[in-house]
Amino acid sequence: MIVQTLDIGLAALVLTLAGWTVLAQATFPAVVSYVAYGLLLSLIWVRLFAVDVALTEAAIGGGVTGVLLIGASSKLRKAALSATEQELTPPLRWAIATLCVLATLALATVVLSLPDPSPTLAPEAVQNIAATGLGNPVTAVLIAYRAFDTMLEKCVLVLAVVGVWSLASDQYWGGAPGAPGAVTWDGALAFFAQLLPPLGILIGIRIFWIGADEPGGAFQGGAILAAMWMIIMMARLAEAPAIGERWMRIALAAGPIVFLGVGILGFVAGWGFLAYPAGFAKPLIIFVEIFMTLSIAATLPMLVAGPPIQAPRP
Amino acid sequence: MSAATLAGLTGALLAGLGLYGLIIQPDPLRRILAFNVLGSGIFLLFGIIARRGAVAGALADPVPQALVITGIVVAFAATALAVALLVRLSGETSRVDLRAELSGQTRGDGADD
Amino acid sequence: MTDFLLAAAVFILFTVAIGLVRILYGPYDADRAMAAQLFGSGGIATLLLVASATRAPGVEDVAMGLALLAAFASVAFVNTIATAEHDGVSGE
Amino acid sequence: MNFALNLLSVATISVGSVFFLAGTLGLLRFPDALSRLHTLTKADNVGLGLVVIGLLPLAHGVLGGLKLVVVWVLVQLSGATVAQLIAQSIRRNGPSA
Repeated sequence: MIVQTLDIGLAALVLTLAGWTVLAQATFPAVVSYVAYGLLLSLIWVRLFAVDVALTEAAIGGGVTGVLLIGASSKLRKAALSATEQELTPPLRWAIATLCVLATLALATVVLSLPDPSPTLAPEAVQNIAATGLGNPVTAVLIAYRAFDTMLEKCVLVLAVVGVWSLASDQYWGGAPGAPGAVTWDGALAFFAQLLPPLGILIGIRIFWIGADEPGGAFQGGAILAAMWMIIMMARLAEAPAIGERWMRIALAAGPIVFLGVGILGFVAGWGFLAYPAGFAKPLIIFVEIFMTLSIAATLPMLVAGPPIQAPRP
Repeated sequence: MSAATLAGLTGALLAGLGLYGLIIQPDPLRRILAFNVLGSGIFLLFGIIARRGAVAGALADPVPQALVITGIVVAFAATALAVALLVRLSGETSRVDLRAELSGQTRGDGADD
Repeated sequence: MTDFLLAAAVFILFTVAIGLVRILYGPYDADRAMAAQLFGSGGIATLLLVASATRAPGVEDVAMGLALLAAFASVAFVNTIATAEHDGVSGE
Repeated sequence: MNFALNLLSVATISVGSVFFLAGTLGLLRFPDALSRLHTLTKADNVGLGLVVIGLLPLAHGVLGGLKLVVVWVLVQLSGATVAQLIAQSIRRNGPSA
């Protein structure tokens, strides 16, 4: 009974915040609504008992995306808003609204007519988990059963970084993103940014490590490590590194390359592309995941920092 | 109504709302936000399929969950790239209007996704 | 006990959610950031209560993740003001 | 013993809820930005702290309890920092910032 109140309340709140995000007059309220919306989504994921997803949403939706979007809204505030944009006529607006209502109804019909009992791959995932040496079926899906998806996802992240960097002006290529200097070591923010990372790094590594058996994993742990690097840069305790740095490039590419390398090793050694040998699966998986975690921790802050805006140092 | 069905209907509404914003909002940053709302609605649909597939030993089907985790990561990467494009465009032209630059060329507002 | 925990979760969630109207009506951006901040700690309290009531495993880690990142949106907000100041552009 | 612990949980969580209510009321009703900031960053810390104390007897073992305390410490730290930062920005730029 109370659980239902909670679920209905969560649904109403999440819809309200989504409505504000989409329809608010000004950009900043919309962005703040979206940040609060991300927090609510992770509550809903907990209610669906998808704790791995809730952890991902908490790290990405609330933290990293919030920083990205708030920064963007401030940078774009200075740009003249598109005043020339022609207003949509009311009939057109209604037509669009009708279309969207129809799309919603179609999806709702699908939800209400889902087969019962639902088809599920959970038994297979649970049955075969012993072969991977893992205890968390979600991690097993990500890193073993559907390793190809995860490998490509890491490639997408690297491509996104390349895409962001490619927006740099020619004179800044190889330089650092973000404003230079202004290192202030005092103040509340600097104190916070010195206190938080030790604890955050510990928690990030823990979430990565327990991901083998409990909710957590390479992405969630890496995202928390990434956030710690971001707070250090936001407090100006350290500047963003130049994109030409060799260690930077290696850190970004290490995850997909090691993953692919282990995959090809499997192909050569005869246990199959992106597969793991029986009995030695878990150590190999952990080995791959360590590099993936590092890559994610390097990638996310670079995506948020944007293209370089400083000339490279000679 | 079970929690899963309720979340599914919420997902459907979020998807519709996001789609509406994606079409009617003139400001590209708002379109990026709307696109993310649309995406999270779809993710919730995956979530209820996962929850309905619960069996002994797993509170939810791990396969859709893993797909959603991958999806969240890719959506973030796409958002970051779209934001970077937008900031660069505004830095270059001091405006965030896509149409003026594109008049006479192929109409393409696909920068949001 | 379960019912009490859930009732407390519902109460806290709705209470802090009312504060969210400051996001829409401001009047200042600082108020909007504050509303999100309050919603953050209320949401974490709700999460802990729900986790304890439904015995969903591993939720404490979600709460730790949220708590680690609780300040990020506000820090980004304050940073944008500092940057705007640095460029000689004040807020609205 | 169990009953007494449950009673403690109910009492602290209830009082914690009231602090969240106080923080929200302050955010909604107080006249200027600085007093709004004052109430909310204190009320939510105390509120969450009391909820955490109430949940401690129900925690899964020592590690579960430790995590709850860590959550509270982190929110405390975040709340204090954010209060400082927002207050500074208001003081420098006026509330419109």
